[in-house]
Amino acid sequence: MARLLLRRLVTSVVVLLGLAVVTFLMTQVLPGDPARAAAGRNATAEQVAAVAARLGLDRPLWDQFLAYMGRLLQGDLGTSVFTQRPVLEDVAAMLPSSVELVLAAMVINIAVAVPLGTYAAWRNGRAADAAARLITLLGAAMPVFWLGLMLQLLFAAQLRVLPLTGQLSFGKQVPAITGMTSVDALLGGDLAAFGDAVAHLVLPAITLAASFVAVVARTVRSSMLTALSSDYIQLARATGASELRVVVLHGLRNALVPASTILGMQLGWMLGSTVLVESVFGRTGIGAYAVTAVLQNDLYAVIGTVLVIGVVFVLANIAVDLVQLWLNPRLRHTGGRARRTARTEVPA
Amino acid sequence: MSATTTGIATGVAARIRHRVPFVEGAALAVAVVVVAMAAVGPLVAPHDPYAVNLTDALLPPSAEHWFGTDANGRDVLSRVLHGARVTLPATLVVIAASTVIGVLIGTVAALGGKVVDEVLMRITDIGLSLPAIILALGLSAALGPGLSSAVIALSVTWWPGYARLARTLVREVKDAEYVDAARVLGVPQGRLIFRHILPNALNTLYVQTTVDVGAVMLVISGLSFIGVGAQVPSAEWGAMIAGEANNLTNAWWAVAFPGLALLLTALAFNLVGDWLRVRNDPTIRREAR
Amino acid sequence: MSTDPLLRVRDLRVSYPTPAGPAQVVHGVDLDLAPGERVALVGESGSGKSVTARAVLRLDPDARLSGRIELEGVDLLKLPPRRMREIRGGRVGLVFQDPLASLNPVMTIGRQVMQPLLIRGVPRKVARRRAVDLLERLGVRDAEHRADDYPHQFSGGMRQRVVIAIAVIAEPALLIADEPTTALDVRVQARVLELLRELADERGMSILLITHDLGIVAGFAQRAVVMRHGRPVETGTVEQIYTAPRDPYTKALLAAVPRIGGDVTRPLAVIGAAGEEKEGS
Amino acid sequence: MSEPLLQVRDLVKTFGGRPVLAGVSFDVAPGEVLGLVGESGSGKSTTARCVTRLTRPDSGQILLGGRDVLAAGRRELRALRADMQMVFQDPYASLNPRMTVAELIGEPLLVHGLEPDRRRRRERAAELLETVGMTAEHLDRHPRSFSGGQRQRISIARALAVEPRLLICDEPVSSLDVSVQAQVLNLLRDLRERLGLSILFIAHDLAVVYYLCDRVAVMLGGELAEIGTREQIYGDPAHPYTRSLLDAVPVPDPALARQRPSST
Repeated sequence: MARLLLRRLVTSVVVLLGLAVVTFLMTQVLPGDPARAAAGRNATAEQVAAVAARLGLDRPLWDQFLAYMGRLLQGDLGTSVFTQRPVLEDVAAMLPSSVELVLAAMVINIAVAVPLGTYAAWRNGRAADAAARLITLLGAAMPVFWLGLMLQLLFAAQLRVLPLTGQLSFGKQVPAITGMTSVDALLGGDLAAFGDAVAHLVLPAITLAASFVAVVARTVRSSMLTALSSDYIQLARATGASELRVVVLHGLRNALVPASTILGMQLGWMLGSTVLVESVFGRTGIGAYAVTAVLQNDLYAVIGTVLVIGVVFVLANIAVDLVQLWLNPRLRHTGGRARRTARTEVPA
Repeated sequence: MSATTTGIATGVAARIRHRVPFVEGAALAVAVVVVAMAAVGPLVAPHDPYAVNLTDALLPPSAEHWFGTDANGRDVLSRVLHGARVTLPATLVVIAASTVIGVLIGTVAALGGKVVDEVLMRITDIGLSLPAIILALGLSAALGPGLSSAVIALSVTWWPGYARLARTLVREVKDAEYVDAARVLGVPQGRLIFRHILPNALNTLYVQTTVDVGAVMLVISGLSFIGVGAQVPSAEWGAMIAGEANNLTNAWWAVAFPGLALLLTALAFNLVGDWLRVRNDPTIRREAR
Repeated sequence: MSTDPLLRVRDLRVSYPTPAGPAQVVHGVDLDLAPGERVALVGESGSGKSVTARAVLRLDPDARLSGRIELEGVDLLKLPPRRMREIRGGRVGLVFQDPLASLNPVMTIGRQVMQPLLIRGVPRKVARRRAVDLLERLGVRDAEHRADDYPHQFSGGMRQRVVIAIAVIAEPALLIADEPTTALDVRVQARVLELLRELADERGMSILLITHDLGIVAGFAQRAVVMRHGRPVETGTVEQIYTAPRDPYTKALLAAVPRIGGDVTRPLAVIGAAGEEKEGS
Repeated sequence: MSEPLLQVRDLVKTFGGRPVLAGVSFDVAPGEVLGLVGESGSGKSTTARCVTRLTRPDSGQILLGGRDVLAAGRRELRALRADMQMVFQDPYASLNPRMTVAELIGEPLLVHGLEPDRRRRRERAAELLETVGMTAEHLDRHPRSFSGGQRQRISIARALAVEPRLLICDEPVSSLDVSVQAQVLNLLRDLRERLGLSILFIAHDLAVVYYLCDRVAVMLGGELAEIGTREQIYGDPAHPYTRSLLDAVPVPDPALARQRPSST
């Protein structure tokens, strides 16, 4: 088991290193002058020169890379042009509300996809299976940004049931503890604000979750199909267990093992999709920050976002491995020698 | 929901057991319509998609303008028809490029030695460790906004998925008994790979590429929506939606129809892809027998 | 043996819906099984022997069954689902061929053996005790600790003993064993068959053995039914079947099996399309 | 006794630290059928894979007709492979699903340059089909349209295309029904007599081995427990393991079965 985690850690470090190289190359690929890009469009010639010197853009590539890595390790992601603050500070401020949105979307994703996939597998081949598959495919075909606008049009503008944009209604205050509005409201004991924050989360979370439900539902469905057609499920039925116990206790527990890998990967992808959701719903977050950064041609802010999302992705994968170890006992033993495997037959 | 989707739902309910021809039929029909739209669209378009006419700004759907007009008075239907010709080719370029790169790297990793495999797979891991849209965002920013840079950025970020898939498929077939049989027969390495291993390993890849068409299309239009993909005034669906978003409440049609076109197109490819997967998925086939 | 049989099967037919209309797989099987009796259903693949046996438990929702299956006087084909569930595991146990696939890989051995008791309301502590005792009885040493291990930590022979424990822990009157030892090595097979015989004698449990292996049937069963293409072609005591087979297919089958000490100079019997023995091709 | 066709000396192989073969040695004489029996994990299949160089042993020597198999370079290995062919256990996995029977049987002829002309290769394939009891009309069909028994016949025809002197069969009949198994065993017996073929026959079914093999090697835990003629091994086994195997073999005769000593 230890070997498994060690391998994951090594891979993670290599991946992060790779990310750093990729982002460094981005700074070199820039059309025109990288110093001007770092200094900002309307910076004066002196400012551009100063930035060029500071970033050592005149030195050979390898030295620049080492300098870049050095700054990176100290957490210096450069300064954002349009906020004039260190990128790391900006990202740290923006990340929590995006994480809040992603977690809300993940709850919806699991709550919809897992039952849908299970149901489709259980009614395999029948009309219900085809209908369930159709719903997931519809979700996967939904353009995230367009869905957001449509939901806003329907629920917020016309039905006025849910707030149109933002994290919190005008005039409401929430103590800044974690940076996640709903969590802070809860910690602050302000239930009204918590309700309000959740109301602001509903539409964006649905929008974000829609395109991910299909992949999870399909994974749960196919691994559930494999499980349901296996001998141990038939034998579980043969012991008189009820269909519910067979499908959930035996089927689902096995089906969740592959599904948990997909869910882990989706954490990162969802964080990526906040780019589309946060601007539509006028929410602050790393997605909105990245969009503004791109449009302002603020390269270091963009690279900062790319790196942070990469780190979150790697951490999510490590978390998935831990969940896998808990869900799948076989992994616990394949790492090292299986402790008490019966080496030879009981003498015949 | 549009007529076609409800039509599909009722058709589905009428079907029993595994064969669901109606759904597959509908999917195929929508896919064909969409591809036709891309090819013939501009010829059929009632109006010039780029003709600005401020007096006709934000007209609701009418006999004259089936999909109404946008803030600049342009005919939304014509722009939607033109949009297909922008989005589809860009998507197919991304799919083709990423498949070629991915399959090449995946196959070499599967057939090469342990070191080659480890190195290539770590590079793939880097690609996989970032959501495509974020890396594409970064690259687009570096390469400058525009559809071509979005296509390049997306191709670079999409191939790792195919590399991982190709490697798994090839590794499975590499150790199959009939490949061992061919080795014992004295079949040389080259023929072994191109006549025995690859044809069997990669024949299910097209299922994944078909499904991915929808996904890539959405990311490209997403990039355009943000402003780093196709630039205004291009009739690209994502850019169109972005351009009209602030008229959402008073001119819903200018935002709804381009999005609906995008949705139906992606749905069509998703349905065809899913139908191909069902046809290849042994568990389902066994159930159906 | 008491007069009325434990299991009476009359004119059992099984068909599956396919796009081209229902396909019948079993065409009218009659079978009696007295309490404590061991009967074998013998046949090659596709003979319908396994479908017939599993029809007793009505496990396959797609299968359409007709005829009568009386267990202790009750026709199982007419039972509502809830009553049928009580029969499964309670009155009829089941064992499959592949021990690795028969156990839930993510659940401990103990929990799986206890399950038939837990769902029948037996308190956890009692169920655990009975499970460990039964595993010990079936040859799983140190069962108290091994009960907390997972299936992948057991060898093929050990896993099959766990599957048998699951099938018999709720004291069924009939055990259906579908190719129980086909995936096991010959020595482990002999031991597992012996265990099944001992259990049947100790508990007065009947066993319906499904197999393609004519060798096993001779040493294990008292009566046998030879099946081909979904029909019983011959039924009789094991002595009759092996020493004085009446049906040409049974004769050809017996002549096609290589035997230790048999004549190695002549080709083995080859079975013609109609099931009779053809001269060596 | 003429010089043995196949000589295997001290084969050693470990997988991930676990010893699978711990010094296996035996010979196969021309025209002889040697049975290799043992329970799962005894190393019999690994031995077959080493002889055909599908797997590389850690150490040991393999001579085919006096030529060193393990030391052979690529070109020489192909020539050696023309002399020894293999039939696999799973009929549904040992034939390339995308090739027709004509292509499958024609491939060895093409690869070894025995018949460059396509039409004559097809005729030769038809002849080979006849030798295994099938007909030319099967040439243009794919493996999926054949039964298990027919597929094993196709594999045998394919192996015979290069006219090998040694045929290595790794459990060729264990996944077949009794009636089909009989046909394939008869075919192997017939080929051995007509073509003077030597066969290395790997199996776990002791009755099948008794029927087909002149000599039998009993493997236990990666080593040879015992090797001898059919009469010695079955009549008067020296090793206790061989005896316990024979005691456990089910006998298709109720009278005999009843008075057998029950296994401890």
